[in-house]
Amino acid sequence: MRSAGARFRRHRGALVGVLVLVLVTMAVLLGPALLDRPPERQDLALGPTAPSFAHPFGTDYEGRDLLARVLAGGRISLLVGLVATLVSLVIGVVWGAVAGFVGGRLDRLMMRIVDVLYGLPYMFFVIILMVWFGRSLVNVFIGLGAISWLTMARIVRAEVAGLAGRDFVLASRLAGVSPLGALLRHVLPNAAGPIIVYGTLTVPRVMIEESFLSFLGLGVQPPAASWGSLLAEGASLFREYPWLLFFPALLLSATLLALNFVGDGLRESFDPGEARR
Amino acid sequence: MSATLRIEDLRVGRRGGHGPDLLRGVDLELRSGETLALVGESGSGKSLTGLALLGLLDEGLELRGGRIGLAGRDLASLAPRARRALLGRELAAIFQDPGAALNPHHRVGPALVEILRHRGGLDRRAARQKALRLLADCGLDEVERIAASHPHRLSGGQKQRAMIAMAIALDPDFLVADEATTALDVATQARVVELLDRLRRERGLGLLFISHDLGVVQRLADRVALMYAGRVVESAPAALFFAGPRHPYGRALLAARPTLFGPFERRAPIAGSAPGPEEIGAGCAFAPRCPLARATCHEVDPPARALADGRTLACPVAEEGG
Amino acid sequence: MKVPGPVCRAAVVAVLVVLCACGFTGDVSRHGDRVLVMNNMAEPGHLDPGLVTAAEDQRIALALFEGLTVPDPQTLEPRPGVAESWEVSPDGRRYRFQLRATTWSDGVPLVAADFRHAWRRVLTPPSSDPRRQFADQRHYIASGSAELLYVIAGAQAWHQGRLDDFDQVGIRVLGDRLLEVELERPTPWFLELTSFPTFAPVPRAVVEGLGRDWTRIDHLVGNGPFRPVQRRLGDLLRVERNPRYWDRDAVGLDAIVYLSTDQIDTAIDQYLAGESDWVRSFNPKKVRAWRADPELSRQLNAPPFLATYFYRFNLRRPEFRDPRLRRALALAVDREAITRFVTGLGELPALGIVPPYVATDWGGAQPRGLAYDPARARALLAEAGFPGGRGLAPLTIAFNTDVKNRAIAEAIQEMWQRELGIEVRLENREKRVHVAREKDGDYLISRGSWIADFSDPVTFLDFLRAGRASNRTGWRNDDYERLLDQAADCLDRARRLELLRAAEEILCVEDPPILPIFHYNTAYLLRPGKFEGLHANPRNVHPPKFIRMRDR
Amino acid sequence: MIRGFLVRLGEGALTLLVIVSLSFFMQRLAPGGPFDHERELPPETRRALEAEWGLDRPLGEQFLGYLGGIFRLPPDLKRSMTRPDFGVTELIAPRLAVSLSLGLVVLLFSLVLGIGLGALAAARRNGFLDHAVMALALLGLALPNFVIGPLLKWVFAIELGWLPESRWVSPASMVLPVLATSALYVAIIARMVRSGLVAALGQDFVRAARARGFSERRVLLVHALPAALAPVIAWLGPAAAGLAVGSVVIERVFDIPGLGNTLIDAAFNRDYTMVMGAVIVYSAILIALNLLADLLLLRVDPRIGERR
Repeated sequence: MRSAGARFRRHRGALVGVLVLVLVTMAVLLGPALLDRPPERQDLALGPTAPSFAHPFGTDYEGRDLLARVLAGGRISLLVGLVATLVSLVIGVVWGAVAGFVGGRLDRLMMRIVDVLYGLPYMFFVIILMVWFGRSLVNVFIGLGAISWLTMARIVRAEVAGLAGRDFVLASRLAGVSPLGALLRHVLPNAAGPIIVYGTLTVPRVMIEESFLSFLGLGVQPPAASWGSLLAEGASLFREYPWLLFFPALLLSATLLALNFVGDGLRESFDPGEARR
Repeated sequence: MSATLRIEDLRVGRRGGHGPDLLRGVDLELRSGETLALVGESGSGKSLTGLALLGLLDEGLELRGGRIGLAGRDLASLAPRARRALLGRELAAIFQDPGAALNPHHRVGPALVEILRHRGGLDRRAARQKALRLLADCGLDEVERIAASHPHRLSGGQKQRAMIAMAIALDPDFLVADEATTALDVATQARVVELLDRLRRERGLGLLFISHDLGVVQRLADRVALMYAGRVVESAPAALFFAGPRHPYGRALLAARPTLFGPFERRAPIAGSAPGPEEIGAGCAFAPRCPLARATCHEVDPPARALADGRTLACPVAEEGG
Repeated sequence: MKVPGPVCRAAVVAVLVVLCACGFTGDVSRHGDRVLVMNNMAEPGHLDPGLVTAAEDQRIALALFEGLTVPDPQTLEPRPGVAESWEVSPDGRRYRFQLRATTWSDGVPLVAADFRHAWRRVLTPPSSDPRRQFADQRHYIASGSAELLYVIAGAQAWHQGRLDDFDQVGIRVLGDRLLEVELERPTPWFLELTSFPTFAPVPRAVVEGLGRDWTRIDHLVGNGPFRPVQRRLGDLLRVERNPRYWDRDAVGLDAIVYLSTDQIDTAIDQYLAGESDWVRSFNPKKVRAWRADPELSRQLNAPPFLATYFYRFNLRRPEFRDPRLRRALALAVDREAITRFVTGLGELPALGIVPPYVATDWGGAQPRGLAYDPARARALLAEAGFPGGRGLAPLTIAFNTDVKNRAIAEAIQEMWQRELGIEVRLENREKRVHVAREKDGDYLISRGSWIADFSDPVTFLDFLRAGRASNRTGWRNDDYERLLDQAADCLDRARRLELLRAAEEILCVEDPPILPIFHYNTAYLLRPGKFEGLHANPRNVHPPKFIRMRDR
Repeated sequence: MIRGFLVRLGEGALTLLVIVSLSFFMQRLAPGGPFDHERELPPETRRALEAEWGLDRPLGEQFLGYLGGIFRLPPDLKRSMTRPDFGVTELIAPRLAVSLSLGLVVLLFSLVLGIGLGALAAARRNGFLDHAVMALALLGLALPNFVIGPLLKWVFAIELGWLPESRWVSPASMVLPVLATSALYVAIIARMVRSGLVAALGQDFVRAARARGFSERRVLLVHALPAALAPVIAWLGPAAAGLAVGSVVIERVFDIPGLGNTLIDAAFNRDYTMVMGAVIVYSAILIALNLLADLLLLRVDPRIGERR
């Protein structure tokens, strides 16, 4: 029986995914500093130009360097993906772990609440929230994070409830470990696999959702851009200035694919039952 | 009508040709109406033999050689489609865990009907009637209710009977029972064994009974084939085998049997553990654990030879000593 | 095969449901020979001419109803509509209209009382105030454009509840075909107003009989060149020629289809795919590419429009008490760059609020005071106490979500940061939030625009008078008030324009509460060579009766 | 089982109540109202409008009044505030039909294609077809539909002129929106089905089915597939919510007179009654779909009912 890590390393797609993610993250974090072209710097007279040596990704309508904007937009998109996932992770894990570990009536009550919340047209609430209370990164984080925690809570609960009855947990309880201690030290670490896997798969979903919001004109505040908002503009102008669609789409797609690959790799390493046979 | 299933020099290994053989030349012969028990500890290749015979090896494995003779054909060299067509009709199988081997999404009756219609060519009405008859034949009561049930509603014994009904639905000549009773409790086990034995008698089934439970084997088998590390090391008529196996491994195995009334101390575990396929050297695979092993045993893997009393034995030392 | 049963059955049911209930509308847009299909942007809100405020509703109302006058498609000069002829009293306050013998689309004769009723209806909001309750008040409406009628003597007093007798309002029915209107003061643009839907008559019996339902297209009775025949919510409204229209022989089209597509890119796509002939808007960011393409640039029209784009300063905020900061900000905006590179339709950079083409005798002059001059801007900023932008808290520009607004705000942000060293933030707000916050004074700098009600400079100056709800800046300048008061009562046109120009000088140079940026051009796509009678004009009004297909 | 169903139904009603209250008060907290226009209304007009819509009464009273309207048979959803010629019900019904049919066709199309591709990939696992299908699926996951939509329009409506550009006039209008929306769902389903099938193919019951001599196709489709479908069906309910949002975007890209578009517009315009109506209808559908998915799951995997 190989460790999850070893199995993950054998998964070629996942390794490529990790590589792409590292590259994208580095480019996004370090790129803007190296470029010495602020993403907001306009050159109105220049206007939209096709990729050239001076502007490898071309420029947008205001003559801003698209490369700089794509890199800066990547920061926001990745941040949205990560923070919203983190929000969902925190709420979902706490909720699911408590329900699964305590069990009984509390469990039933908490899961009923999750069931009820599943009936909410959440994305609409996010949209309406953004319409009514203004767009800001914080609202994006909260709104998108709040959508994703339900499934996370269900997954965590199932894992925790399964583990809570296991012998090693009982043994630790007999040895005098407090319930919270047992939950934190014995149960949750063992449920980490599915949590990490689902978390990884949440990031690309949230990024797509952010791009929906941007398309509806509800994304981040200008002049900042996210990949979603760049893509929304690119999609509207792709016949006139195709590069405005191509480069953001390239980066977003590469990142989403990489995240999906990594998620698949993780899932297969944590759950060999699902591995390709 | 008496048919013979003859397996010769069956070899199985990992797909792609590299790695050692997992079955290293298995020879078996089974006549219809007869029960051949395939015994050995886990990992010895019993189930693999059964699967190779059926052509249902896992994807990572492949047949590397040998013949499977049945009614004048060599199954091993048949095209997969033609081979698949024989399953159920000439060669059927039941598996260890009836809970896992019955499709949880299919009710019992319709599953049987599916076999009878799609494989047996019956029309819906005839198939339904025959399905109920088969279930009754396999000793189930309340066949209507059972036919309408999903597998998870049935007890282990009922499930295994249903499995058997499905296996014999098309009147096969041979039935591979792969650890078919292992997962059942003792009482149920006994009844299922009885059922299998009855079916063998009534239908002239040739039964390949794969088991590590020597007690059951003793009750059921006409002939016993003992496997060790991917080979049949001894095969003998059941009475002879249980009276005293010749192969040192067989002896050790029999000696390690818990007996209900014997003194506890007599259980003599075999020293060491069975080798994995990579660990098998040039000589006899059992040699490292064998009390009788000589120098040549470590160098040459002895071929199986037929003895006068109807046994075949792959141990020259025991042959001499016997 | 038992198992996928439920799935299969669900699928079959679903297919059936879909086949029964797709709600396909069927394409009626191209039925007929002489049909104009236009993208009218948003779905119409009201067909009731008294309630119409939005531009897309006005376009439709112009096809369904006709007022006393109809604007000339080219010059916008009032031409006879329901009124055959009119006389104006020498003091310019009394208009007597001779109506032509004509009928509603249901055959009922149209009489002068229909106008009085329609105007009374617009001027009488339903009220919970017992003193203001009228026997038939459910037939009155809360109209957003009632203020347009304030030019009529006593109308404002009546609307605001200061008058108890409607007979004192200056609308007099002198016979079935004779209508007299008395104005509050001389109003040279009154005949232009009478072509507006707000001034259109309504069929009294139908309105009173059906209440709010009278504008359902199967009930609607109008007097315009077209009548509605089909409406599909969220999709289209189709009107066909009205056989009872008095000038039916002059009507050149058999039908007009108004598509409601409020996604501009989709509307452009529909046009490109040949599904519509006329798109009443355009995506400003596509302009450069379209202008560069000879084929596309033929289709893109962008005539000047009587409207001005500007920023409001919130005068209630301490930073802006000192006009020098406001002027410095105005001086640092390179409007040429914005109109050339951001808006790109050939708009006129605005130094004043009144578009020079508002009237031929306005003269085309703009106040030159605050043209782009970064050096002067920096000096003024230092004078105001913020040398190099130091000591000034970040400025926030608020605007409502829109491609153009965003691009302009981004450009100005850049200019102020570059030229003045001021930190500028942008706040993109959804439309209603923007309006509500602006009204509450919750902004620092806020994007606004003003569209002329009529072709006279005063419409651009009046809305910023103290106490006007549309002012929203908290600005008050007594000289400005006085100049406008004088102009209102001035009968000598030249003198009047002089006064207005002086007022504009105060508004845009001396003590600016606003920062004018450019005068609009309207962009629209029109299939070249297919129609005639469609002329570019500064109010962007295209009376549908004059549109005809060009013969090939 | 019937009891469970009733409990779920009760939960659904409760959820709906929560949603109604939440939306009602949330929209009132938001700045800006239906009568805030860039050009200010005369105060007399505004007062009259507010009185007409009851907006001058205390919020609690308005809320109770609204509740009274919807818990009546037939429910009274009031008139639309921005298109007061029409009742909300009347405005919603045709749009709902359009949205539902688009959603259903997308769902069916995604299911058929997704299951088909997933099964194909599983049958040829690790072969060229498998890799090709899965690569395609990843592309579907990686490109938002508002990018796919305009690209499809450009090629098939504008350049080739084969299909209508937008709107909802004939079955041909459906093709492009369905393709653009389905890409994501086909991808998700194909991946789920493939991994489910690969897992199922290693199960004993599949081996047993093979031992009965069934053809590989039959083993795959009849014996292994139901096991692989269970997760797909469990996903369908919640996915319907995502589908609704996906179709908002598509409705905007293709100018389809659907409900999602209407809801967004109503939210922008502060058409309070319209927002409430659309939210209620959407939630009700969502709740019903979740319920339906649960029931379907019970049929496909009967063990679930007993585990609960």
